[in-house]
Amino acid sequence: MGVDHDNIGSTNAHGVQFAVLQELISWARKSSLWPMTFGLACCAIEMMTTGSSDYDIDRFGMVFRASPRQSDVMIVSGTVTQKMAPVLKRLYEQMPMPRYVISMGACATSGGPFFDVYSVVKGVDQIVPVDIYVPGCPPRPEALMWGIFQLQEKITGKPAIPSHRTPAPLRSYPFWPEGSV
Amino acid sequence: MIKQSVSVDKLIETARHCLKEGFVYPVLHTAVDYETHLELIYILRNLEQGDDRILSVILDANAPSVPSLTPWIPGLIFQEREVYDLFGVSYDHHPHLTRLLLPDKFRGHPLRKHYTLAEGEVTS
Amino acid sequence: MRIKQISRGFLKGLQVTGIHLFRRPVTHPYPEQRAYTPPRFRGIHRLIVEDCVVCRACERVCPVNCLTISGVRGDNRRFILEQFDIDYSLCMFCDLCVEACPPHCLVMGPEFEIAAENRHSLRRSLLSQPKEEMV
Amino acid sequence: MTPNREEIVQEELMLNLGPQHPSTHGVFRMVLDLQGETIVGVTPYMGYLHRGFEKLAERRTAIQYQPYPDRWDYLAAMFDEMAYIGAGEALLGIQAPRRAQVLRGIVMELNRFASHLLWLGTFLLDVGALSPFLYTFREREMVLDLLMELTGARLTYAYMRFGGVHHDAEDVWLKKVRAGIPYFRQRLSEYRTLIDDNEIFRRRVEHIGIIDGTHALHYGLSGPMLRASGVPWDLRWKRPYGIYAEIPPRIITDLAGDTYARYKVRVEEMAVSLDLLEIFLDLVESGPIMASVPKVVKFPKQETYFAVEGPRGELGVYLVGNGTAYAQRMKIRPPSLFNLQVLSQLLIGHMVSDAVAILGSIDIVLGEVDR
Repeated sequence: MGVDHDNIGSTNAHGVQFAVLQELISWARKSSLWPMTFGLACCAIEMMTTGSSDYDIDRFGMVFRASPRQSDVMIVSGTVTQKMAPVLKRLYEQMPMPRYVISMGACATSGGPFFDVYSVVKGVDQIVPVDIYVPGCPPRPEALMWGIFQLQEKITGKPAIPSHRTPAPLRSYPFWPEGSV
Repeated sequence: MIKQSVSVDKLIETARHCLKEGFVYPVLHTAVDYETHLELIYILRNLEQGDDRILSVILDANAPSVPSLTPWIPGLIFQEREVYDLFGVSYDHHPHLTRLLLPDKFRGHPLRKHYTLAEGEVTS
Repeated sequence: MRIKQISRGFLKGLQVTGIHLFRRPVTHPYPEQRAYTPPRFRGIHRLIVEDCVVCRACERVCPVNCLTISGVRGDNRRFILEQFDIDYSLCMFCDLCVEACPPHCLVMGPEFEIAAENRHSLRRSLLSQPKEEMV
Repeated sequence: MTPNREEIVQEELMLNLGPQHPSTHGVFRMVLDLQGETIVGVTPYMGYLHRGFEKLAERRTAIQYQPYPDRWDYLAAMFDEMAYIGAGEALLGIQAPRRAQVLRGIVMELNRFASHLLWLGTFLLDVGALSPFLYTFREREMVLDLLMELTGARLTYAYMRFGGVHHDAEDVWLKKVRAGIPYFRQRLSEYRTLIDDNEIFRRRVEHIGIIDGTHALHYGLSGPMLRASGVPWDLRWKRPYGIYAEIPPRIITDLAGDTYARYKVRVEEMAVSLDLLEIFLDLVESGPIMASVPKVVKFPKQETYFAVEGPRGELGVYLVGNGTAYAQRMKIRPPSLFNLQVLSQLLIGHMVSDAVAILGSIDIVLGEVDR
C-alpha cells in the first residue's frame, strides 16, 4: 500500500490515520538526518568538530556519509567559488528526496567577507534552495547544532529544543577544575 | 631588501649564476602591477649562508612575456602558472602553462589594477 | 618474533582504549545545557542606545559594510539614533566596530543562536532588543 | 578458462579524486592515471577555494584587512596574523612591546599544537584508524577553549594588531596554560603508545613517499616536509622574529624523508611546542601590550618580505606600500602550495591506497593553497 501524499493531513475518512502516519514519517526523518561530508573552508573544520567527541552529533542520529546518494542534508560549510558551484549543484542533484540544505557561515549565506571578490558566488541560495541559514564566521559547533534543531523543527513542526535549559557552566579542564584560582 | 634589477634577456643567465652561487631555494615569485609597467619579483635563498637574493624584472604592461625559469628552478612551476593566471604574464617554454586557480572559462586577469568585476563573469 | 611484535602494538592500543572506559565523558549536553561562553566571547552585538552619538565610526571601519546607521539632529544639537541595523548574513564577528566605538556603547554579547529560515530575518535592529537578550 | 597473468591486457584507468572527497583535506582534486593498482601519473587541480585574498588587500584599508589573515590558513590563524602584522610593522617601523611579543609567542605555540593535533587525527583517519581522531579532537578542543578565553573566538581570533596585541592575558589564564602543559605532555605520550608501535600503521606509512633533501630544496619545500628530509631549516631560529631570538634552537630533523619521518617530525614538534610554551611563560613580564601607533595606518612607498615558521612551513608576506592606507600589492607565500609541487613525484609508483596516506602527510590546507 503506497501512501497517497495528497491526502496526508486532509480530513477525509482516513484523516486520523494519515495524520499519525505523517507524524511518524517526519519523526523518522528528523531523527536520522544524515549529512554529507562536504567541507569547503574554515566552517568545515567546525563541522568536523561538531562530529568529534566534545559535541558528538551522533546523539541526534546524524552520521556523516561520504556519498551524496546516502545523505539527506547538505551542510554547505564555507565559501562557494565559481569553480566549485557546478560541482555543488551536481552533488545536490545526486541527493535523494527529501533533501535539505543548511548554509553554514557568512560566506555560504551571502558571500560574507568575500562579497566583492571576483571569484566568489554571493550566497549559495543562488545555486540551490536553502532551508536554514546559520550566521557566524565561522559559527561555533553549538551554533551549527542550533541550526540543525531549527531544521528539525521545520520538518516536524514541533519544537526541537527543550523548553527548560540549565544555565551554562564554567569551563572546567581536567588540569584546571571548575572555579579554581 | 637589496633588489637586483635584471633585464628580460639577461634573466636566465642571472638565474643560472645565482644557482651556481648556491641560491637554489625558491622563496617567492610574484608580479606587482604599477599600471605603467609590471614588475616581476624572484626571491631566491641560499640556505647554507642564510641570505636572500631578490631579482626584479621590469615588463611592459600591455604584452608581458618572459622566459620561464621552471627548467632550472623546478619549485617555480606553480608560481609561474599563478602569475600567468592572475596577471596574464606569458612564460616562454613553461612545461604546462594553464590557469592554476581560476576556472578555464574565466575572462581577464583579476590582479591587474584596471580589472573590473563584470569582466570576470563566467559564462556557463 | 613477528607475532610478538604485532601483539605488543595491539595490546598497547587496547590498553589506551581500556583506560578510556574509566575516564569522565567529555561531551557537552548542549541543547539541555546552554553553551559555555567566556566573557570576551564575540557573539551578537548589544548597543547602549542612550550613549550612541551617531559618529558612524563603526560603519566606516566595518570591512564588509554590514552596519546601517542613521540619526536625526534633535534638540540641544545632539544626534538621536533612528536606525541601527546589522546584517548578520554578512557580519564576520571581527570586533573592529567594537574597538572603533569612541563612547564604548557597542559591545558583543554571549548570544550566538540566531539561525533563520531566510536571509532577510538575519538583518537585525539593535534599537529594540528583547529584554531577555539584554541580561 | 582463466587467462595467464601475462595475457591480461593492462589498460590505463583514470581515477578522479575530489573535489568533494573525505580524505583530500578540503576541495582539492587530483586525477590519477592507474595501471592496475599502481599510479603512473598525477594531475593536481586546485583553485576550488580561490577567494582573492591578495586582491582584497588592495581594496581594504590596512586596519580593515586585519581580520582577513585568519581565513588564509584557518587551522593556524595566529601565524597568518603574525605574518601580515609583522610585514606591516616592518614597513611602518613599529616594534611591539616585550609583553606583547611574549604573548604572541604563547598563542602561536598553542596554535601550532592545536594545528598538529588536527593533522594527527585526520592523518590517522586517512590510514584507517578512527579512535585517535576522537582523542586528538578532545585535546584540541581544550586548546581552542583556552584561546577563546583570551581572544573571544575559536578559529578566527583577530588577536594581533599593528604594534601589539588586542587583549591582555590575565594571570589566571597564564596559570591555566601552565597547568595544561604537563597534561598535554601526558596525552602526547599516550598517542605515541597507541600509534608508534602499531604494526598496521607502521606498514602503511613506512618507506612510501620518499623525497631526498636536494630535491626538497629545489622544490622550495618548507616546514616538517623539509626537515623530515634532513635539512635543518627552521625560520624560528634561522631568521628569528619576535621573542624567538632569545630561545636556544631546537630543530627537529629526520633523515628518512618518508611519510613515517614526517609523522615523527610533527609529533616531536608538538613536544617542542610544549617546551617552548613553558619557556615563554617564564618570560612573561608586566608592561604595556600596545606600542603607540598612528590612528590611520598608511604603508610607506617601500616593500618588505616577512616570513614566519607556521605549522606547515614558511609562511611569508611580500608587502608593497604606496603611501596610502591600501596596499599596492600583497603576496602570500603559501607553504602548502610549495609542498604540493612534489605530489606527483611522491605518488608515482605507489598504490592507490598509499596516495591518501601520502597526501595526508603533506598536510595541506586548501584555504592557503588557493587563497
